[in-house]
Amino acid sequence: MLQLQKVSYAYETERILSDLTTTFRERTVYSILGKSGCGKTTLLKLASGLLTPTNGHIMYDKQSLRHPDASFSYMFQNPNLLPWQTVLQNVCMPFVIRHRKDAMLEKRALHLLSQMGIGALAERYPDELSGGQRSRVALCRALMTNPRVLFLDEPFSALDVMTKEQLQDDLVALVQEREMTVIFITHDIEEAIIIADEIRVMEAGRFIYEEQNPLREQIVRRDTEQALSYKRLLRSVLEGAYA
Amino acid sequence: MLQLQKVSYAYETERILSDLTTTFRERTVYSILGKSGCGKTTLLKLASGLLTPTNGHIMYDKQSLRHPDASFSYMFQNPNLLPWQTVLQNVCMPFVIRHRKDAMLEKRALHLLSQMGIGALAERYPDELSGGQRSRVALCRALMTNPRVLFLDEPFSALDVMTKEQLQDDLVALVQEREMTVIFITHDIEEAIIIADEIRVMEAGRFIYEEQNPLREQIVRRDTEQALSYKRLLRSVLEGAYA
Amino acid sequence: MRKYMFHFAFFILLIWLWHRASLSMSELVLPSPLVVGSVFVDGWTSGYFWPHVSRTLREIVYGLSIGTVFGLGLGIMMGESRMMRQFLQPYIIMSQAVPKLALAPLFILWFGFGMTSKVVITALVCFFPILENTLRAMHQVKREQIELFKMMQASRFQILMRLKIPNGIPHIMSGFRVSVILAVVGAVVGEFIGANEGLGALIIASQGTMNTPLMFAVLINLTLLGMMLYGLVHMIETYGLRRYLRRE
Amino acid sequence: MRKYMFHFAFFILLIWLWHRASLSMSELVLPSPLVVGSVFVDGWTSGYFWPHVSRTLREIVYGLSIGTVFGLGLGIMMGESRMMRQFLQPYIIMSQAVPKLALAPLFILWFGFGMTSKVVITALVCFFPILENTLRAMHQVKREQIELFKMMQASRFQILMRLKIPNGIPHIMSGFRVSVILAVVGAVVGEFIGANEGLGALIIASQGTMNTPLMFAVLINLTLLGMMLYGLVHMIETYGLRRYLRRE
Amino acid sequence: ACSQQKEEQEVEKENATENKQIRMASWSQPITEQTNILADEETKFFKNEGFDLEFIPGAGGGDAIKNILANNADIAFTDAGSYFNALNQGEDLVAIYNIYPQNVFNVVTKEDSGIERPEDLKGKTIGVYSLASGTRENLLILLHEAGLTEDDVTIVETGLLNFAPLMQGQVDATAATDTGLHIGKQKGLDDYKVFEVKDYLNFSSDLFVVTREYYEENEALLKDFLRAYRSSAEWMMENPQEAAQLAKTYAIDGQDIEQNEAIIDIRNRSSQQSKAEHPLGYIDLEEMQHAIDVYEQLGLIENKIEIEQYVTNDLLP
Ligand SMILES: Nc1ncnc2c1ncn2[C@@H]1O[C@H](COP(=O)(O)OP(=O)(O)OP(=O)(O)O)[C@@H](O)[C@H]1O
Ligand SMILES: Nc1ncnc2c1ncn2[C@@H]1O[C@H](COP(=O)(O)OP(=O)(O)OP(=O)(O)O)[C@@H](O)[C@H]1O
Ligand SMILES: Cc1ncc(C[n+]2csc(CCO)c2C)c(N)n1
Ligand SMILES: [Mg+2]
Ligand SMILES: [Mg+2]
Repeated sequence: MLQLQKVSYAYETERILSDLTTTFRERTVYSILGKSGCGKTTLLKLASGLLTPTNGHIMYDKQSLRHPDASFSYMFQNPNLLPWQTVLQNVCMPFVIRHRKDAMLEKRALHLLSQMGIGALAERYPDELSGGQRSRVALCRALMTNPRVLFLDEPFSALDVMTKEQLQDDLVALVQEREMTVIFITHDIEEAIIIADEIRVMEAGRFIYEEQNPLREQIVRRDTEQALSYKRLLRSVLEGAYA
Repeated sequence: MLQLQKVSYAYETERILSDLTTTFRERTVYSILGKSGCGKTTLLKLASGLLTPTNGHIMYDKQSLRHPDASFSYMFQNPNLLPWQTVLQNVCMPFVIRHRKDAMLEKRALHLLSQMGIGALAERYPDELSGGQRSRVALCRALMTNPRVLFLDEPFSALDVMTKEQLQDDLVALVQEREMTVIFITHDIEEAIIIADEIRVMEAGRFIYEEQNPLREQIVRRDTEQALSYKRLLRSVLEGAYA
Repeated sequence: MRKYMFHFAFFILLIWLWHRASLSMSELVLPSPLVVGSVFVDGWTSGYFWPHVSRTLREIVYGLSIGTVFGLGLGIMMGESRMMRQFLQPYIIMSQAVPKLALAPLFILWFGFGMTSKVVITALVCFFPILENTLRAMHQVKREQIELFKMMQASRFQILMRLKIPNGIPHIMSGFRVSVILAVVGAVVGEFIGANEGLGALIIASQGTMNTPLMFAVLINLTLLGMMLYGLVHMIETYGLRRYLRRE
Repeated sequence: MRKYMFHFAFFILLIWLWHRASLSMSELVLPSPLVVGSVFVDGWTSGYFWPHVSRTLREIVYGLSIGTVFGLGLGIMMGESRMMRQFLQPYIIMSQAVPKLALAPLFILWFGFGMTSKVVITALVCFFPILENTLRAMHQVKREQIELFKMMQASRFQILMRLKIPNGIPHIMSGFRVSVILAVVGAVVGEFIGANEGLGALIIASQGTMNTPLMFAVLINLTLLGMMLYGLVHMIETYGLRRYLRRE
Repeated sequence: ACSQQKEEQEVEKENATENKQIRMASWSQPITEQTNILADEETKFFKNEGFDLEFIPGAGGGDAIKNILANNADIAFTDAGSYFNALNQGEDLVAIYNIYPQNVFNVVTKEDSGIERPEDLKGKTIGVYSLASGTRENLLILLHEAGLTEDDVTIVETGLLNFAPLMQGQVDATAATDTGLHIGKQKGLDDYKVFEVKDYLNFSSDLFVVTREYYEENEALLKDFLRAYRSSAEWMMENPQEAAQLAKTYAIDGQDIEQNEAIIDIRNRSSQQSKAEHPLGYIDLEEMQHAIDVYEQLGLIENKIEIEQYVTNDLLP
């Protein structure tokens, strides 16, 4: 569905991706692991149409992708909230922009916020939130639109274990219900395994590992031998990348 | 050494801490765990003198603490770099401010940056860095000054496993060598165990768990039974907090 | 409270210094504050000032409104398009660097003797700070915020209205504050040229008869007018625009 | 390239329109661009303009320098202290709302009829946008950045110099751009009051002899002066201050 | 002892004559019609009397008077209207020299306007340079002499280019000065008709005015000054061409020598006395009293002023 064909990208001087060719399939959850600075965010912005490749093409449903598609939703690595809007206004923003603000909207937004444990903060401004609260608002905003492809750049990294696990479960449920494609950047191997259908490891702008995920959450969280050994495998892949 | 005496704090309307009394001892590393939004950052800013308690006192070496002490160093939850300064300039900033910029300084800064794997980025501006690179620059800046008390607010949350582990080890070594007090906020139970002498769990502005750390890194990273069971213990404490 | 006492005391001191200075000088050059004060009070109680103040105030309001619309409009256009910027800049600098006083006959020719020419001059004088600040404010948006809006399928116009302008409000308002005061100057300069009503006309008339106390009373009116308008902008900012001053 | 062609074509069109308009009008009101052009060229080749341009330019440079120092200084002081802000504001508004033209003999009394009085007027006219923008820029710093500096034991002065000012440069520069152009107007207005030399004096003289072509040629000189100074500021910004335009 | 004292006085006088500073505040910038003052570097009329003459420019006759009152200057080159206004405000000023005894103001209409006499101005629109200028005051004088008042006409401010609206038909008449009219003619004004205000009320256009205080303390110096001025005025009358040449260098508006000559010629004529028996600079008291009375009748000033108290011809050389 979403195809990168020989995509290269360079920031001014530095080349980040070169000749990357890969496909993201429909109704699949991808976890992307990789060393800090290897190009994950850059890849996500390219795949979502926010950046234009210096070379190569990106195809979405057989069409060349030039701008972010309306069926996309993206959560940035830093929360990127509008400081002059309340939490609720921030979350409703995608609908305001698309002129699809209806009566139900605020209710739905409040429901989503409560689900993430920040329902009480709807009328606060972003500068009155803690770090983890901000990132949850950003996640809410990304989830509001029922996207077909959801791009998430380290959505849970500022959250405590309990909140994180709950949101991971919520996300898994949501994805199954709505049949989205999710491209999910994380530094947490366990998280990657819990969420993904397919796990990819990036190094220096290439994927050095792309495999189906053999396990899923129930198994992983119980720290079974299976889970531990798969985690060790991924670690060694990452270590290899690191060496 | 650093004592909070019946400290309360409220942002405009909302009361975050009430009557918190606790002590941070010399040459000790504290890990603070806690649910997102429970008041960890607020506590750190109070303890470092950045915020003034609405009630109660903070004593540092028997003196009332009114401003951040010169022997403190603080790494913020978001990198908080100056966009108009290069990485190197950002890192050297504490010395520029204290008029102690000397010839060796840049060398030392470059060494520290290299140690964190971002030595090549010294002349870049913050907007040309990835998320994890920015947080490492902020960490460098905090470490430059040889502080007696180091406040770290989720320093490694934006980093990949490998980099994180390396920096954890570096931090442990540094702390042992320099005999600092470190107050370290994290969401990663494993990380807390690896780094801390004492582990504290916060809930609704109080510590519900304050204990010596029975384990240290060597044991934890190998996922020994000991480690797993201690992690489970901490989890259940956190879960209790969550319930 | 003590603070206000201090301000007041300083004000009194200044008045006293003015009084002292006026003693050693002709009333034609520097009239005493007592004389000026009594002319000021007389002017208001007799109703002499009112039509002039009202006229000037109307010119300011109209001129400032037009100037704001143009300043914002052109500032946005020039902020959005490099081409527009390069294209319009020389003409805008011309409109500012050329003293309006010198073009009086042309203004009268084009806009008549009435209020229009004064309004046009006021607008011309006051649109530039808004333009300049708006233009720059357009460029002060973070890259990722633009990306956010692109992701939300925002049109260029929406990015403008929902991101660039709200984000630039503190910057734009600085320009507006300057413009409010320039509008006062603009209206008065406009009235220098050919008016029989308005505070500017009153200044000219007072100069013609060398009635310096009257001129000073008019200047006090102008200062009060400026302070009133500035205070109004301050109120708009504190009550209407406070949220835009928040930083994340 | 094509873009410049378009600009140029538009410019030519404007000149042509001006020419057309001038045909149906007395040279007294609107002289033809051809006449104005030849006066302009003559004025420069004969050296007639040079002393006037040079004089006005010097007034602008001195006035702008002083205005910048005061604008920055007061802007910083008022930005840092609410008390200062409340205290100085009325006087500053007064200094702006009062037309300088009305106070000629006082200016001469205090500063002589030479260049000083013009420099003072220029400074007075142009310091306000810098002040206003600096004042607001002081408040545009993120709370955590201040906290960072407090942690680094920065003094208030250091927070100013190392944080607030660098952070506010885009904002402050908007004010400076406005001020540069106002300085041109200020110098000319200063010369209106009574000067033997300078472009403003030349405008008055050209009006006295109803030499409208000369006046227009002077206005062209003023426009060019304004564009030159504005371009200079632009260069300073692009080459010297680019880093301050970066956002994290 | 006596002779020594006298010697000291002599020395003092010597010193005084060596660098006599005098500051003259003008109603205008240094313009062509004042070349006799401006070109002193060449002509040296003031230099030779030991004067270091400083020219202080102004924007109107009011500025000139304010500048002497503020002690920015010693002597004012100002118009009679401003002088009257200052007296009306209670200032104690002394007029010591009649620079232009002739009224230089006029009212100009188009030939085909149907306005044959000032009386015909009734109901018409008339342009003045500024509501604060002598053009307005003198227009009112003309109307007054014709039995009209301000309310019988519409007065509009047209700025310095007052002939343009006349030529374009926006006004029926415009109030101007003689030099203004000359330039207007140069700029294409034709088929016009002039009412010279001096034909109805002739009085001084410009005077040298000083404060009484300065007058009492510097009589001798002022005498010297007036002598120098009169010589320079005579020189300009005798050498209009040379003056026109010099204007190019010394006057801010003197680029066009031919025009300079015409302007200087006009000013030379207005410097002349109407009555041959009066020397240059002589102020006709009766004429002045009449003028100021008209000002009062017109409501231009409120107080009755005995001009005799404020005018002296004693300093004339
Ligand atoms: N300026 C403010 N005004 C009002 N409430 C605030 C403000 N700043 C923070 N809070 C609230 O105070 C509580 C504690 O915030 P704090 O930043 O200390 O949380 P935290 O424990 O660091 O959370 P996280 O792990 O998400 O960073 C939060 O619930 C937050 O919403
Ligand atoms: N504007 C820029 N100019 C130059 N280099 C850049 C720029 N932005 C990013 N880079 C570089 O590109 C590389 C990839 O950045 P990217 O943000 O994609 O990394 P990442 O994999 O998301 O890292 P992290 O896990 O730390 O977020 C990094 O080395 C970074 O330094
Ligand atoms: C020959 C001569 N021509 C014009 C004026 C100018 N003028 C005449 S009346 C007046 C009003 C005062 O502001 C002014 C400026 C003059 N003085 N002398
Ligand atoms: Mg990233
Ligand atoms: Mg926090």
